[in-house]
Amino acid sequence: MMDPAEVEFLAEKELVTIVPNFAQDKIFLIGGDIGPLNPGLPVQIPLWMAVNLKQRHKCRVVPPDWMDVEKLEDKKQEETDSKFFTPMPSKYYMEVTQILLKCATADIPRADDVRTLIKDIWDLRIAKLRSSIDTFIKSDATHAKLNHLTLMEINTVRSFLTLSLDQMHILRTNLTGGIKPTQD
Amino acid sequence: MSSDTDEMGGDTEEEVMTAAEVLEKLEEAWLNEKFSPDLLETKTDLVECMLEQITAMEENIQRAKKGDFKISIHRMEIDRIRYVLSSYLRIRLKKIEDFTAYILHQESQRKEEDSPLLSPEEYKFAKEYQTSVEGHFNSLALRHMPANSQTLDHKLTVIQPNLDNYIFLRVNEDTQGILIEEETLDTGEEIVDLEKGDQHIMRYRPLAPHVASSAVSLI
Amino acid sequence: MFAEKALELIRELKRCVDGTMSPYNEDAVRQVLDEMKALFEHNQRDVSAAVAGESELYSSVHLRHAGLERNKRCLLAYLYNRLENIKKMRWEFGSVLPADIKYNLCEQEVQWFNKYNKMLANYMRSIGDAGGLDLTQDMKPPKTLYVEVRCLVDHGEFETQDGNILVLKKNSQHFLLRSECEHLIRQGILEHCVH
Amino acid sequence: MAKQTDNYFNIDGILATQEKIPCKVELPIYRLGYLDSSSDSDDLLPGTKLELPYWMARGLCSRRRHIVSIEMPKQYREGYREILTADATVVDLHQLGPYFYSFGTDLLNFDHPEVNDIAKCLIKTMQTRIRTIMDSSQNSFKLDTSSITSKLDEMEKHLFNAGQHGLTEFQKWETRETEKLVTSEMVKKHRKRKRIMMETS
Repeated sequence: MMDPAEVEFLAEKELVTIVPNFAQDKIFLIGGDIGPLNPGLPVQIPLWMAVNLKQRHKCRVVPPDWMDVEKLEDKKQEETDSKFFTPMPSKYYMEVTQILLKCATADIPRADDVRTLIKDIWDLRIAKLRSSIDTFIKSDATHAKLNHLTLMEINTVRSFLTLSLDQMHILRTNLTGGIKPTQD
Repeated sequence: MSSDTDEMGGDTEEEVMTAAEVLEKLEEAWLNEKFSPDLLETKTDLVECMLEQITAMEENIQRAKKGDFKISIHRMEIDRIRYVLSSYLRIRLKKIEDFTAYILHQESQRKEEDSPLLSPEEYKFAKEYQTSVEGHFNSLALRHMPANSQTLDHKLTVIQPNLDNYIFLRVNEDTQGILIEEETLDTGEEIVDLEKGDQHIMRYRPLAPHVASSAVSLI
Repeated sequence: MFAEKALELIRELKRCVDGTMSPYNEDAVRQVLDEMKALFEHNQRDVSAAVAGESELYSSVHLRHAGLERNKRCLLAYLYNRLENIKKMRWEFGSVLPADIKYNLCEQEVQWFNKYNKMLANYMRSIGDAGGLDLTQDMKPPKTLYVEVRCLVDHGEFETQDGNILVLKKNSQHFLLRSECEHLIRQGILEHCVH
Repeated sequence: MAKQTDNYFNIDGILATQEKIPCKVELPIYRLGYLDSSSDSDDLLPGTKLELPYWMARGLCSRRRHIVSIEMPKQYREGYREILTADATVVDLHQLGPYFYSFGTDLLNFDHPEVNDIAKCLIKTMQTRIRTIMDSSQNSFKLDTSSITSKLDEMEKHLFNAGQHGLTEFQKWETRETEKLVTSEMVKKHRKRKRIMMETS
C-alpha cells in the first residue's frame, strides 16, 4: 500500500543543519523560503536539498543531536528496559540515518557504530511490534493506540496487520449474526 | 525567481492560503486518499493551484540564466510536487475505476451544498468508463443471454469500498465520543476519545467524518 | 452438473500468471451461452405447466434458475477480470500492446483497449489548464534530477527536452533527465545505472 | 459488503461458493435426475442424498424454500472443530478446503443449529494461527517457506504474501535497491517468456 521509498520521500522534508561553502541569496521555493546561505554559517534546509548540495560538494552536514553514539546507547538501553515503545528523537530516525550515512558518512562521527545502534534499536522495536500484534489479535480488541511508533515501522507490517484485522472483523460480524444478502 | 502567484484566493469566507500551505494541504489530501478505502471529496482547488505554481515556476526557469545554481533546486522541487500530484490523481482514478457505479450513485445523491466527490474531468471519465464496461459486457455476453438475463442487476454487481477496513491515523484535534463498536448481543458499545497527537489503528467507518473535517489524518 | 463450462473459465483466470493473457476462450463462452439458452427454454416449458396446475415443477425451475444466475456470474466475471488485466497492461506496456498479447484478445477486447486508451489520454490532457499531466509518469518518488542510463536495445534517435538529438544505440551510456526517460526505463529500453 | 470474496466478480469468491455440501432432497425435482451421477432416475426424488455446490444448495435451501436440506461438511462438524480447538496451528487448512474461512462464513447463511459454534471456531482458528503466519512471513525470507504455505488456506496465503511483501520491500529499501528505476514487472516477465519461446522453438 505504501512503498518505503514514499516514507523516505516524506522524511526528506525534515530539516537538517548544513554548513555551506558558498553564498546564495534566499531561494523562494513553492514550499517556503530557504536561506540565505553563507559560507561557514550553519543553516537549516530540507533533507532532499541537503543531499543534493552534498552530492555537489557544496556543504558539510551537521549530524542531528540524536545521531550520537552515547545518546543512542542510552536509547537502546531504554528501549530494552521498557515494555512499551519509547518515544524516538526523530519520527524519521531510520530514514534520516540511512540517507545521511550514505551521502555524508565522513560528516558523521563513528558512523559505523551509529549504523549498528540504529539497527539494534529498530530490531528491538520490530520484535516488540510483532508480539503486540499477536496479543492484539488474540485479545478480541477492536482498536489499539500506537503512540511513538514511526511511519516506517508501521509500514513494514501495514498490509499484514490491516488485512488480518479486516478478516477478524468479518469473522466477528458473523458471530453477532448480521444476516447478509445472499449472492451465489 | 519567486513564485509569483503566492496566494490562492478563495470564496468570500475562505481564508487566503500561501502556496506553501496549499502544498501542505495537498500532501495531507494525498495521504488521506492513499489510505482511505473510499473516495474522498475532490480537492480540485489544491490540484489546480499547484499545477499553476509549477507552470509559473517552469516559466521562471526558462528565463533564468543557464547554470544558475538555483535552477536544479527549483526543478527538484517541481519533480517532488509533480510526484505528489500524479500519485494523488492516480489513486483517485483507480478508485473511480474500481467503484464506478457506486461513486456515480453517491455523486447523484449529493446535496447541492455538499462538496463534489469528483472533479468535472473525473466525472466525465467515470461516465465514459462505466459506459464502456457495460457496453463490453453487453456486446460479448448480456445480449446473447436469454431474455430475462440480459440486464446487469446493480444490486448484485455494484462493487463498494469496504468502509470497515482498518486504517492507521494520527489525531490533529481532540475528538470525543467516537463510537467504534456498535452495541451487539455479546458486547456493549465501545466509545473512545481521541487525544491530539495520539496514533491509533481502528476501522475506517466511524472515522470517515473526522477525516473529512481534518480532525484526524490517515497515516 | 450445471455451469461446469463457466467454472472452467474461472479456473482459467485463477491459473493465469501475472503479466500474461490467456487466449480469449470463445468456444467456452459460446457453450456457456448455449447452456443458458437450454436452461431458460426448459424453465419456460415448466413454468407454463406449473401455472397450468403442475406446481410440483417449481423445484426444477428454481434449480435451473440458480444455474442461469451462476452461469451469468461466471461469464461476466470472466470478462471483467480480463478487462482488469487489459487495463493493467495499458499502464505497464504503454499505449501499444505487444503483438503476442494482442493476439490473445478478442476483437471487442482490442476495441475496449483502444477506448480505454483514449479516455485515459483525454482525462490526463484535461487536468489543469496547461496541457495536462501524464499520470503514467512519476511512478516512484524522485531521488535525483538526472540519471545515468545504458541502452539495452537499439532504439534510434531521441530528442531531449532541451532539443538535442541523441542516438540510443545498444550499450551506449547517457546522462538524461529522469523525467524524460522514465518511460523508456519502464519499457525496458534503457537501464538505470546506480553506483 | 461483508467480505472481499462476496464481490460479484471475485474469482476466489466464485471458487469458494463452488465447494460441496452434503444435501438430502426433500421435494421431488423433476427431470433433473442427471445431476445425481450415482443414479439413473429421470428425477431427483425425496430422500436422495447427494453433494451440491454451495451456490446450488443455497438456491434450494433457505428460509423460503426447503427443496433440499443440508448437512454441514465434515471439516466444519464437531469432530474437526475439536481438533482445531486443541491446536489449530498444526492443521493443514489447505487440505480442509482451500477456502476454509470464506466457505465457512458462507455456510453461516444456512439456518442450522451448528452455525454459532462454527462462527466461534473460525475466529479461534484464525487467532491461534496468526502468529505462525506472521513469523514465517517475516523471518523466512530466502528460506523455503513452502512447507508452511502449503498448509495455509487461500485467505491465510494472502496474509502471508502481504507480510512477506512488507518485509522484502523494506529490505530493498535498506539496501538502497529502491533508488534504481526499473523495468515494469509485466514487461520483464513478457520479455523472459518470449526469450524462452524463441529458444525452445
